[in-house]
Amino acid sequence: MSAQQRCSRLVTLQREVELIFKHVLVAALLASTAVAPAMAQSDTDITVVLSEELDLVEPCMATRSNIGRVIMQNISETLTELDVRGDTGLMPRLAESWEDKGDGTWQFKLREGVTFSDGSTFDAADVKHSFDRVFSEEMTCESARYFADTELTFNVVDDHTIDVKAEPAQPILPLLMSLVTIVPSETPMEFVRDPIGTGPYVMSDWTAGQQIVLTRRDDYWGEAPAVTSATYLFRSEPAVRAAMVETGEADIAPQITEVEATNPATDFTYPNSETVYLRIDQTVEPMGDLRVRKALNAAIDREAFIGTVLAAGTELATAMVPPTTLGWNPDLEPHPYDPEQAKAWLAEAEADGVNVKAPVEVIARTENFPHVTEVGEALVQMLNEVGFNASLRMVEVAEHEQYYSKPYPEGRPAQLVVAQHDNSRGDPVFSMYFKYHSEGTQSGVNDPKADELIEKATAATDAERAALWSELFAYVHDEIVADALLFHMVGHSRVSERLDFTPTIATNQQLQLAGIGFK
Amino acid sequence: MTKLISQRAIASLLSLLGLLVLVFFLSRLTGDPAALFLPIDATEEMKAQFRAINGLDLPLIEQFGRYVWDFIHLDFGESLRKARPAIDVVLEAYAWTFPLALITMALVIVASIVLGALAAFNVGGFFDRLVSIVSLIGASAPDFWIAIVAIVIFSINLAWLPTSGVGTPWHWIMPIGVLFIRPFGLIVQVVRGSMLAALTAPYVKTARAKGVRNLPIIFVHTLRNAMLPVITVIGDQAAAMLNGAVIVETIFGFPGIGKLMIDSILQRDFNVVLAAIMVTAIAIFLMNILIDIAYGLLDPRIRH
Amino acid sequence: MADALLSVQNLSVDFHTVRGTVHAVRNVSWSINRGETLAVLGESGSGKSVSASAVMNILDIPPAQIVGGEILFEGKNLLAMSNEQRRAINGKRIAMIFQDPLSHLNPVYPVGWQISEMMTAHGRPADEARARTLELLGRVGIPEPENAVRKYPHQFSGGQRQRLMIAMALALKPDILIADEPTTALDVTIQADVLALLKELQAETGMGLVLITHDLGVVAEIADRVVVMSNGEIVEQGSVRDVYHAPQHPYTQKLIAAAPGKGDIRILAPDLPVLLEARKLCKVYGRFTALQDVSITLARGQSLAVVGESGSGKSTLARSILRLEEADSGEAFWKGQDLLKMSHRELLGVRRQIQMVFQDPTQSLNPRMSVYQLISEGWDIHNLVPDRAQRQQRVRELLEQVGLSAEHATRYPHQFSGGQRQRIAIARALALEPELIICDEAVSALDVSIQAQVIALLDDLRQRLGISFLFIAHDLGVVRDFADTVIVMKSGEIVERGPTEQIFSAPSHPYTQRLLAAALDPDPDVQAKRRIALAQA
Amino acid sequence: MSDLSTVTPAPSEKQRTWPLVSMLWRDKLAFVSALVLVVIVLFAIFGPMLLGDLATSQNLRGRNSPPFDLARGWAFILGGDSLGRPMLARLIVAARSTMLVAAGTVAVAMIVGATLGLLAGYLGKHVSQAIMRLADVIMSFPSLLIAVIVLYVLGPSIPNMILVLAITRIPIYLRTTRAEVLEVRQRMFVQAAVVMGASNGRIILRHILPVVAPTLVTIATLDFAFVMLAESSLSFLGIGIQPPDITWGLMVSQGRPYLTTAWWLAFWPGLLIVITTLSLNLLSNWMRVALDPAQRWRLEARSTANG
Repeated sequence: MSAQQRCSRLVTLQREVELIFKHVLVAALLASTAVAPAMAQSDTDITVVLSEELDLVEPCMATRSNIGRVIMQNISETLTELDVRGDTGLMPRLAESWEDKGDGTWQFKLREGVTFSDGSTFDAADVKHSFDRVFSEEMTCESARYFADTELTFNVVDDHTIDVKAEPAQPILPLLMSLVTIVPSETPMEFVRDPIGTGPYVMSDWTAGQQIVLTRRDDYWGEAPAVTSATYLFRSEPAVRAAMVETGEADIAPQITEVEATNPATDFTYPNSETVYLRIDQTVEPMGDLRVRKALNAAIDREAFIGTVLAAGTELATAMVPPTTLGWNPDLEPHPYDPEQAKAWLAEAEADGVNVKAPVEVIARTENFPHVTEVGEALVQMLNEVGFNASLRMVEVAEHEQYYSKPYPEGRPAQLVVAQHDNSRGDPVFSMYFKYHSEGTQSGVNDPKADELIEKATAATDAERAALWSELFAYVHDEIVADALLFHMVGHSRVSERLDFTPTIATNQQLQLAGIGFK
Repeated sequence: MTKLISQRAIASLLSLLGLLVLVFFLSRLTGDPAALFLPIDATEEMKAQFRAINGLDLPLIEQFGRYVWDFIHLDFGESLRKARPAIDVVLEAYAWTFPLALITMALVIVASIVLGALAAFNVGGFFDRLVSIVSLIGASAPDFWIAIVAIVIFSINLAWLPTSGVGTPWHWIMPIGVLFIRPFGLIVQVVRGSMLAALTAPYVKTARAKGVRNLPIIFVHTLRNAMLPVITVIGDQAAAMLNGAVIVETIFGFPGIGKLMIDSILQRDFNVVLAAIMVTAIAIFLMNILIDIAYGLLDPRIRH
Repeated sequence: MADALLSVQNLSVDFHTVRGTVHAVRNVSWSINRGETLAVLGESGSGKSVSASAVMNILDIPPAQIVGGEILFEGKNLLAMSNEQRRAINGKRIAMIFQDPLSHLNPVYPVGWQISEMMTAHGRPADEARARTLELLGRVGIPEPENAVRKYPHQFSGGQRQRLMIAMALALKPDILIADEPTTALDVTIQADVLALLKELQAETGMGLVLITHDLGVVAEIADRVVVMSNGEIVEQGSVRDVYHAPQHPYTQKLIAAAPGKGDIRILAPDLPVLLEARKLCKVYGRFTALQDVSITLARGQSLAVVGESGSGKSTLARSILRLEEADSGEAFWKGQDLLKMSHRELLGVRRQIQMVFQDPTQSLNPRMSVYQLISEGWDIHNLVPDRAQRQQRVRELLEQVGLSAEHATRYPHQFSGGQRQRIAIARALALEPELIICDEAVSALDVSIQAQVIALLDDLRQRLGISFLFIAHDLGVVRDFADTVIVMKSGEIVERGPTEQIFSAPSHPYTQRLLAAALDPDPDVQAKRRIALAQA
Repeated sequence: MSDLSTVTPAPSEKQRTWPLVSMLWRDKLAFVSALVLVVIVLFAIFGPMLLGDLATSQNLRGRNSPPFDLARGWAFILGGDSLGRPMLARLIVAARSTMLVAAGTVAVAMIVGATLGLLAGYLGKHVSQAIMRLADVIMSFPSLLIAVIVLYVLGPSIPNMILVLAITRIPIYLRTTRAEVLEVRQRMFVQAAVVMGASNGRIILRHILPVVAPTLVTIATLDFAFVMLAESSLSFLGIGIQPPDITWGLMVSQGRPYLTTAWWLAFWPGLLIVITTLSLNLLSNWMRVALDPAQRWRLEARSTANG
């Protein structure tokens, strides 16, 4: 650290200390004057209350859902955009059109007349720079994971045309483009605190710990949205979030709990693209045996959860991805609840020398989703009723990660990890490799046919791709019974009655202010 | 006094170093921050890159050496998650916790001393029992329970107060109110007990023989003598409060050090955890000096 | 009696305890007028303070309860008055001073404030109170009153603190001053000064003085009339001379007979072997020198008294020899071996041979151990008397030896009286069959009648078992009765030493002379003569 | 004041203990507290044995059944929880772990804290300094971090929970014990033991500890309540006791989401915590007075006044 830096650090310290005293003073003053809260807000300003504070407001981290909800398509835009709620599929955003030039190369025609909020003009160089940042060694951008084994080469044809070559060829490259936000080419190779984007809003205030304020831009290229300004607040208690909309302190509270969602006028329930399942690790006895896995699935009374511990509207899952995903297989039926059959399968396996009484740990993460503990407790009871020797283990996030992702701990007993997986990206590729490929980080499967199907589907396009995914879904669900798929979850949001806004499956990943109107 | 303070400073510095070593190594036993910072399907390369950028790939002892070197130069490192200097994050949170703790403790001290002293004078009477039971019930109810019920009553049903946040003085009322209850319940008991003992002291007899009225006997003669154990407990409670009020902060969306601490611990943001602990430890050290000074002011025998 | 300024009439006070009601005082009557001095004489537990506390309204009610009688002040019954009315009398018309001024002064306020408060509490303006405080401090002999008002009680000596209490009590020129054991905790020379001051002030203001005491000497020195109390009742009253010379009640007779300092003086047998020899012991605490070049020699069977006032270093001497504190320099030979250089292991053996009896048996006996455990603990430590039956037998013998009975072995210390407790402490010391017993003010806390018994017991042990004694005391009467050799200490140094006979009859050092002069004699006539002699000198 | 002890007949041991019980009977509040605690202890001992199965039998479709409804049997008098298990049975069964955690924590913290405190108070300055610095470090070590470290490294379980909570409570006992020892070691009977040649160990165990013990017990009583609440807070933060273990603290924190819709889930266990705490405090207040000869008259006096 240089002397100058040290000096500036001291200045910061001094400033912070002053801030502390200022707060004390202000609090004392305010307490004595006791002015009623005056929310100086115009009618088109809204307040959104989120469950957790943002660590970063960094465009290249926009795929992290809490960051994406603020940034994505509000501050920063992407080349393409997936219509998650409708069936339009992939739509143009900053790219007006794209075409497959063959040989793994895609050409994107960029929109003209677009400016960043700092006044600079959007062009192909910005796109290239945005990707350079994603792959930079100097920072860890989340979006890099979508291009894990793919080498991308960018070729700026002209200001508004760019060729992207993927090695090996990436059939869903345009879809992947919906995940990378575009920043100006001046953006440094480090996490920024003042995101510059082409979106309809600009971040006008970020008071750490308290709020983030987005204000509408006048020079946005598209249609001006109705919301002039949005203030984001952070409250981790769902009851408080719900109460805030009720009392008028906030307009939108995404992620309230089913218990709170009681008012039909303001509370919306919608599938949130999260899938809950029991990850089975087939390498540990007794889970290597197909009959045991079948028994496991038959032991669970999935219907009993819905409308009780889990919200009404929750759907039984037959695949890792929600029905809106490419290749989703409508023919699959959830495993029926049949404890007698389950017992029979277990007896059969036991007769063949499988140790079905081996201890099984059901591992769930606290706060993973609402009522996860109750779900865990109920699952354990159901398993034990058919003869498993199961016990529940609730762990915090870091520990859960240990059990969920490879390398798995040595000498572990059979573990069933309760996990929630989110895929609203439209294509199963973001899920299937990780969960079912023998090399997948969270996979408990080691099946050559599954590997082959995944590899083939990943490289395929269009109808063939959809068909292959469908086949894979059926294979893992019915043939190898790779895991115990449980539910497609629903989310609940509370929206003030003054807003014209219906939350959907997309609300989980992004909250486009442009989609909000006033009544 | 100066000698006492300098002795204390040295002792505290030792504890601070011990704390630093302990926290540094123990916290690193608790898993990989990379896995928590990055999404579940991040590649191994990305995790390695994250570790490299944040120096987490170095041998532990070298990491420690670097940390201590920077620490000596008042650099507490960058937050692993927020891409900002950890100390800034911590001090920002402190700017909220400090006034909250200060105001709450001030109210607690005044209320508990007055009520505790009067209860002791009225020992066994109705007022004494009322104070004891009310304070005990308050102090033994889980605080998140009280907080949520308070929101339901005061914000939703009565619509008197905002549910949460920090914008206006109104926002501070419920957090302070909920935070007030437990230390109040405890200190009231200590004041009462200490006053009971002090009221039997011989100098109280002297005062009565002098014809001094009851109120001066309680609040002038006895209270000051009874304050020493009370000050100790106040110190403990204030220290706890400087550590942040996790529950209250979490529920009321109060951006204080407690919430920051639990988040940073759960997310393994080591630098923020360390910085927060150091700042808290220093604040507590300063407060202990204040308490020593208070002892001296209250009791001349300690001063001399 | 009815027209006296203050009269207590047939007062009965009960104390309610879990073990039933204790009649603290029964039918007590006494009265006092301006200018008079009345002594209320009694031993601990006699209820001598209760009536005074009732006058001042400082009895704790409950547990105390006034069950009968009245207290008339200027003809009006105090007990029928409201608290507010009594408050107006307290301090202003009747004031009180207490035995232990350190704990009776508020430790956290400056003394000037506390004295002024006596006046402001009764409505005097603050500036007048301040001026009067300075005047009072000057009058009671506190140096530099302007400085003194800002100081705190702990910054004064014991005698000065009692002067402060007196100044406070006299601030409003009360008609009556009640003094509860005002000089008990003070050294003899200071006691004499304080009593003299009280007398002077009484002469000046013409107040009536009620003096509550256990000390016949104090009564002889200051009182006109005396009321003798025992077990909550007045057993005798009259003029001091009449009561001393012709006590009617057996209790009074016993009390007067027990007063120490009247028996034969012991003479040290010659040519006894030397047991303990301390040479040039020094001990310094910070700036305070507790011991300076102190040398003593103690022979087998000798009883050596160390006399001195508080702070003279006499206890430090004992503690240094016992290695309860480490002396800074010097030597202490026990049978030729230097105690101060011994290792812990060597010391353990010697510890058996030297035992100690402390001042206050209430504190020196572990309250949670039975008498049997207390006495046999030494055997546990030194692995003696392993046989259980034998132990019980020995404990029984020891208890009988000190005048207790065998069934006391299962009881706990709090179940005994002060004198009995000290006997237990002595039995504990004897259990290890020591050759030397160090008594650190071992009888000072006891009532005179008990004191005499314990002294007799110790003397008996010395004669029968040939035990040596190092006897530390401030009470010259007791020393005269018990010791054969006396050492006088002052400020950490020995100022005079010699056979008891010589010290008492022909003291050579001025300090010894002063000590002897200040000691109060229970005989009022003797005391009156001394007073005249002292005034002339 | 005169000392009245010689006037009072020396009572025997029997007389000394019985008045305590009768004194307790006379102070109705303290008596009820004692009774409540006895019942809770009985729950803790026999509850899991008698009601273990009932407390864990789930019924997803009959969840959150409201209290004071006997339709589903007496076990549901206090309502059913979010998995349809009877609240009453669960509360009784949870008494064991709750008491285990609280008592375990207090016991461990007290034993370790008192031992260190005795050593720090009685042994030399260096030992004392080292121990006190250690206490400082523990005190500045955030309990949440301790919880996360222990639970991560050792896993969540009742013994580990006790470990976590005990670590954070040790300094209280340590500091109190040390302060008391510094005072007690100056007392005459300790000096008397030294003169007799007693070893350090003997003095600490036989002479000092028994005197310090009552203070420690008083603190322990109060701490008991604190520990129950701390355990509840950790559960709230997701780093405390976890199912299938069950404590009142966990029940409160699990009932939290339902506070507005099914109040009984969090209310009953919360109430039990309050009642237990209150009883302990009242009893400990009473004990503090009853066991202190200087203050005992207050109780005796009141009892006479009452009858």
